[in-house]
Amino acid sequence: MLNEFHKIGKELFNNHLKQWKNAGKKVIGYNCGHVPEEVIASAGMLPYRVRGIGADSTSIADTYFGPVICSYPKCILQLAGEGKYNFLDGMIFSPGCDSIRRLDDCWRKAAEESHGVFPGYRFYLGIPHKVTDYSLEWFISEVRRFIASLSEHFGVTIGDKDLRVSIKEYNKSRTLLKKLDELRFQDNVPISGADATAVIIAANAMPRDAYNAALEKLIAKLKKSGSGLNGKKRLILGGSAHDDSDIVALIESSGVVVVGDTLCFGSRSYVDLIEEDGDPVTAIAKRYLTRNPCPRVFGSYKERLAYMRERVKDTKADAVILQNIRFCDMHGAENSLCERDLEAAGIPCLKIEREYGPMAEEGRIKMRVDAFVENLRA
Amino acid sequence: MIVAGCDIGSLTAKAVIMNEDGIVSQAVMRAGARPEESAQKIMETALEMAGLKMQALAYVMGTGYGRRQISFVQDVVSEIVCHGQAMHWLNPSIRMVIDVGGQDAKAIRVDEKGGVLQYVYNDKCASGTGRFLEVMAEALEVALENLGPLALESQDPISISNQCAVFAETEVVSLLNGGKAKPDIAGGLVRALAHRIAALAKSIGLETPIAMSGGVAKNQGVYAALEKVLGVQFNRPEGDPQINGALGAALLARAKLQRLNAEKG
Amino acid sequence: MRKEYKEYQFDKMVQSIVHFGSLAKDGTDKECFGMFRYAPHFKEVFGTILGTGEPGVKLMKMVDKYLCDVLNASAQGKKVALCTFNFSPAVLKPLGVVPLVVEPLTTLGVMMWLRGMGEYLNYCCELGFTETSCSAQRGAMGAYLAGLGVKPDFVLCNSVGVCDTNATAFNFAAEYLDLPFYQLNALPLFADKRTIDYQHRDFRGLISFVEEQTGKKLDVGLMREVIHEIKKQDDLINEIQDLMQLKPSPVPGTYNVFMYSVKFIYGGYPEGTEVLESMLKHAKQNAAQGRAGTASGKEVARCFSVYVDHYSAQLRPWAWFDSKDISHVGSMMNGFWPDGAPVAKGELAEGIYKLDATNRDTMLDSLCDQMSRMPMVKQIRGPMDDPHQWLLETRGSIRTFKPDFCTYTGTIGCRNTWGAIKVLARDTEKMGLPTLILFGDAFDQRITSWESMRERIDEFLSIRGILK
Amino acid sequence: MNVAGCDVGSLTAKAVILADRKIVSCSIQRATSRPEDSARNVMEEALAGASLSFKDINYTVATGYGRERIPFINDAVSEISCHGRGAQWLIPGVQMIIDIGGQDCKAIKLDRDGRVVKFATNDKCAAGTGRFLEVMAKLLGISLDDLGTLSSKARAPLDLAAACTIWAQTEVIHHLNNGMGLEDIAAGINQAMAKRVAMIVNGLGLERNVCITGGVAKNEGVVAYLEKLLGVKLKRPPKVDPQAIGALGAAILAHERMGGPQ
Ligand SMILES: Nc1ncnc2c1ncn2[C@@H]1O[C@H](COP(=O)(O)OP(=O)(O)O)[C@@H](O)[C@H]1O
Ligand SMILES: Nc1ncnc2c1ncn2[C@@H]1O[C@H](COP(=O)(O)OP(=O)(O)O)[C@@H](O)[C@H]1O
Ligand code: SF4
Ligand code: SF4
Ligand code: SF4
Repeated sequence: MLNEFHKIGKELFNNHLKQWKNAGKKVIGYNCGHVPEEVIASAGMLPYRVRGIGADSTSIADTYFGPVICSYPKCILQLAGEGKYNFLDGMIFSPGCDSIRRLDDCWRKAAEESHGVFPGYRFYLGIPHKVTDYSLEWFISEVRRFIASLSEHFGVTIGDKDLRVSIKEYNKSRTLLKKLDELRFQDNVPISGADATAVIIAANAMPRDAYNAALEKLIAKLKKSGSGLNGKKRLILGGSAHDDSDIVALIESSGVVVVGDTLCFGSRSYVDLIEEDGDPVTAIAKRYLTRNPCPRVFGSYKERLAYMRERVKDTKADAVILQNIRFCDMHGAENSLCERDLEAAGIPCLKIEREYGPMAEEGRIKMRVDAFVENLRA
Repeated sequence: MIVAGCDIGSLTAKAVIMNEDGIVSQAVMRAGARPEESAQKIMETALEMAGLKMQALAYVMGTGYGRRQISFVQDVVSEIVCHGQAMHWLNPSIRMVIDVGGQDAKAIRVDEKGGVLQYVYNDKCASGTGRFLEVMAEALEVALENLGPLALESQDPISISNQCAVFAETEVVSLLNGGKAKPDIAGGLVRALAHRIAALAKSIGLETPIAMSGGVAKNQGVYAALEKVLGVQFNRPEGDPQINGALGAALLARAKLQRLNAEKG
Repeated sequence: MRKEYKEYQFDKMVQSIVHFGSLAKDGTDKECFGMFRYAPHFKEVFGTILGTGEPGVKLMKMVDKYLCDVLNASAQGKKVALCTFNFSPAVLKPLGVVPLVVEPLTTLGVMMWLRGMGEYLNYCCELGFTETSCSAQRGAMGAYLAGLGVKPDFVLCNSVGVCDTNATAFNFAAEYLDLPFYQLNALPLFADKRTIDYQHRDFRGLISFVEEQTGKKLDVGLMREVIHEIKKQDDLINEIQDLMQLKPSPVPGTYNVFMYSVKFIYGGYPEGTEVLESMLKHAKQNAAQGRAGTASGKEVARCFSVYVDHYSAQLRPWAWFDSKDISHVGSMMNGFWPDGAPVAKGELAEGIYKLDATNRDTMLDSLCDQMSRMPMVKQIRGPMDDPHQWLLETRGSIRTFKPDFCTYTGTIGCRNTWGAIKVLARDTEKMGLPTLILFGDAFDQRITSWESMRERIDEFLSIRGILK
Repeated sequence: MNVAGCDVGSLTAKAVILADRKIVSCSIQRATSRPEDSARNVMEEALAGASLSFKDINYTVATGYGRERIPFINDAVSEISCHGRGAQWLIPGVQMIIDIGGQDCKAIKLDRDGRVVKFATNDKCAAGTGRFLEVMAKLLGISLDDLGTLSSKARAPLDLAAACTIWAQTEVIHHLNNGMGLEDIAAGINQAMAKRVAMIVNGLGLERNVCITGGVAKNEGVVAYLEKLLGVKLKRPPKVDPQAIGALGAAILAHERMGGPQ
């Protein structure tokens, strides 16, 4: 069962997507955790967060991106350029950070020059960098603009009722993932961090009903299983975009268990539910703008620190690994602040800079984690 | 009329002596830290091979990184221009030249006269250069000459993710430690290099017929990988591709001298 | 940071050097250039700036005055705001606040000091900045994080939404120094109504924030004065940019730097206007004689920088272009977008702001519109081919100023432009403009020295047939 | 009781043999591509130096990059812990270790018992490593030893970015080709290295009692400049080669595992 989740996370065009497409339905890609999946889902299409797994070079990406760009969007562009994202019917971009927002410019240019293709539909969704009453107002109108554009292009209608249905569905996933979290909070953790990562990542690439069903089954099974990873040091992960269960496995190979995270691919995507009553667009906008503590929202470091500390407390973590992808200044600088404050509170931290997933240098990461873990035990 | 081209690169020094009919002699050697000394030495070697003295040279054109330090040249010119000229002389149909030397890689688009239309260097923080292969050959404990043939043996090249020569070396060492086969690592290295060069070529628009010059053009593994990545056949003009810079300089020297002579009388 | 560095107040040191430079021309030329012998490190910068005559002297005096304002602020009971370079200082005057603008201070440091800003840059990394973050911010910021300068009272940021690494630096500084922080947020869209409303409200938020910090109200009378002054300055800049379109361009290349220096530190203050007036006067004289703005009066080619210019290396790039008779016809740092700006034609016509001094509200809106059209804030906020964005503005500038080639320099932190420059360069090349991407760092000489940059430019100019 | 510590680094392999807490042999070799071979070779040399053989060794601890692949060992410990242990043994009361090896540079903070409190490594870029110096020395056509000594003669050291070997290399070639003196370039290289290391050290928080280990500790130029930058005198470990501190620490751990007296 866990294998199934791992497989989904490692294959771009997985069986679920193939079936979905064979049924004549559409898949819409998006580039950032601030893009509301519910809107896409309510149009009867499958939201799919693009990733860079499996890229084994960045030669196409380097033709368009400059040299000092995060390897995460580079890997995505590489795959796109190789035609691996040809199954997408649309692509939603948002200015998550400077590296990822230029994926839009570069991908379109690459497609123009015949590297891979660009999906037939594109929408650029603005997202304010601050949380105020007027920024929420703006974002609500932006989500409405998105809905209008999607409806117009694909000739569908997205009513409040449709939105409410998908809010419920996605909230259900969130609730289930929170249940999974609770299992990971236990002293006797029934699931490794690598497996949990695979489960969480699969949410980005599966139809909701199938995912919810599989997740329910898994949770039931985990609840029953008596075995667990007792007595290991418990770690949580924070920092840059991270969607690679292999790296978690690498960390765990040093004899620890990863019990949680504060990542956008991870807990940040499910800890807050969307309000189910009231105007659905407002509810969606509220959740995505105000309830996603990402360093791109400047001036709110203290909230993120609070979230991190809460996670540490809930998961009973012994230590925190703060990682950032090279050239990711936002997470890089913030990890330093976070390290300062967590250590002052007596929580050991390891800060590492690395490349994105397939580009990561495993030996170097392992060496650092090993030494860090030896000290935790000492 | 005897002229010469002298190319002081980052790793090697090259000289070519020409007369009206073609190449009289050519030489390649490892460059020392002092460009002026390397220049002197390589020129003397080439002259000796041709049985000539420095005085016999009517015009010498310098090129390469160290061109400004050569004492005996009449003029200097960028190696980009030289590669265009040399390739035109070798095969006038060529429209794109990929020059991969020790320190940098360039893609050059040329017109029907060998004139440069557009060119691009490798990005700074990247290792699409010959130096990268040298460091890696050392890590693999194989001779530089054998790296290419070794790579060609590979059935399943390993992906080498690190672009930094120094870190890639660690990676290679750990791959070896992990018991991976040398040909597959070599294949991976060569492919990594090919990918970087391909990016370069594409960034100014791939053109054919295409050819390679510079020392790395001696590595058959790179050719094979590049052809695969770019999906085109490379033209392989005869002769040593490493001397193309010097050859181009010599051709330009010859042209310059002819022009000067024509002006005089 | 080394001990020696910790013994000096950074800003005081910069000020005293600038002060010395600004006095140099008070004597005769002979005395002035004779004096340079005793200041070998500053010779080139001062030579280049003062070599432009009266405008250069005025600029030096202006910078000196500005630095004194900063140093004396607290003695005069004024609050100091740590600001991003693209934060128009105009609004701070009626609020009684002195802007401490990081980037120009870094620029002064890298221009004047033999060793550039290396120690300060590294200090930021010691505190936790990534080594690949913007060097323009890491520079002077290092000094302030180390407490080697005046103490800012709060932080104002105008780069949110346009440059992450910049905003991150200010966010970090606010957190690290425990200072109140206000950010103006640029959204990816530019001209639609709800975005303009958003910006207007965001701007009013700024006013209340500053009022709260200072305990004083915005002075509407002063605001009116500032608006009139901006108008005056804008007219001057428009006229200078009009002249820049002439072939040959009668405007010396260094004037580009002068122009945005004025805008960044004294936009809306009479101190800046004086410099612009002097520049216009001189450019007009050149134009009347049909001379180019270069020292020789000749122009063989025109260069446009699609992003920032190159500051490190003691202003040598400008001197070098000048010596080659190449006119520098601007960079993106000169896109200010006042009403009547020569670039604002055709598809770019709507990009301008208007100044309306009718009442408090119209004035606030005017200042806000000006703020959201500061260089970079306007052009880099959205996809490059969106209306009013980078590609279109570059195209407009090329049409207006008719360069023969383009160059790109950024910092290793400019992900916003490094992410798209190769794409942009393809388009400018398609327009027939040779475009050179320089792998250097405008504020950190150590990345690529000016000498190797120069070699690349030289090679480019000859191979691409720009200089025959 | 005889114990051994074996450190197989990226560039060199080191072995130290202790007999009843005394160093009886120490050996350093260039590493081969197979860590098991490097380990065996260096151990054999060290054993020969002490006129011992493998069976005389009661316990072996391995460390370094290749540690897990060495067959004849009893335990493997990370090099950071080993360096801590080794340095503390040689210099009691040492609070911080700066170790600059071939592929890595680390700053390690110790508590009074020689336990690692915190460490920082150079994970960003190759430019803070011994390999950087080797590449540069090769480029200049001088030996590693000369690189260290030449720099004291510099008059106007080149200012190099401490950020990258590849970038720095281009710069060095450029300046060589423009006739800059070798000593100024050498000094520039050493300084770039020292600056980078200082950044890592300061980031972690400098201590008073600091010791320097690893192969680069043998480069006087780097050490002198680093002392200047940090404003402290760096202690060199007495008795053994600074390159072998990791192996020494491993041997001490082996001794402790055998229940030997502290
Ligand atoms: N016999 C060979 N086989 C394979 N590669 C070679 C051979 N000789 C040289 N090379 C490659 O060529 C590079 C040097 O290229 P060259 O064009 O001479 O450099 P430069 O002009 O910069 O000095 C070396 O780094 C090496 O990778
Ligand atoms: N005699 C020497 N003088 C100066 N530097 C040296 C000397 N010997 C070794 N080094 C430096 O030490 C580095 C190797 O350090 P070492 O600690 O053995 O690395 P590792 O543990 O990673 O194998 C080399 O890269 C070199 O720069
Ligand atoms: S990891 Fe950082 S730089 Fe990379 S896409 Fe995410 S936020 Fe941007
Ligand atoms: S755009 Fe570039 S130079 Fe400007 S603040 Fe951002 S990183 Fe710095
Ligand atoms: S290529 Fe250069 S910048 Fe990149 S990691 Fe290597 S040494 Fe550093």
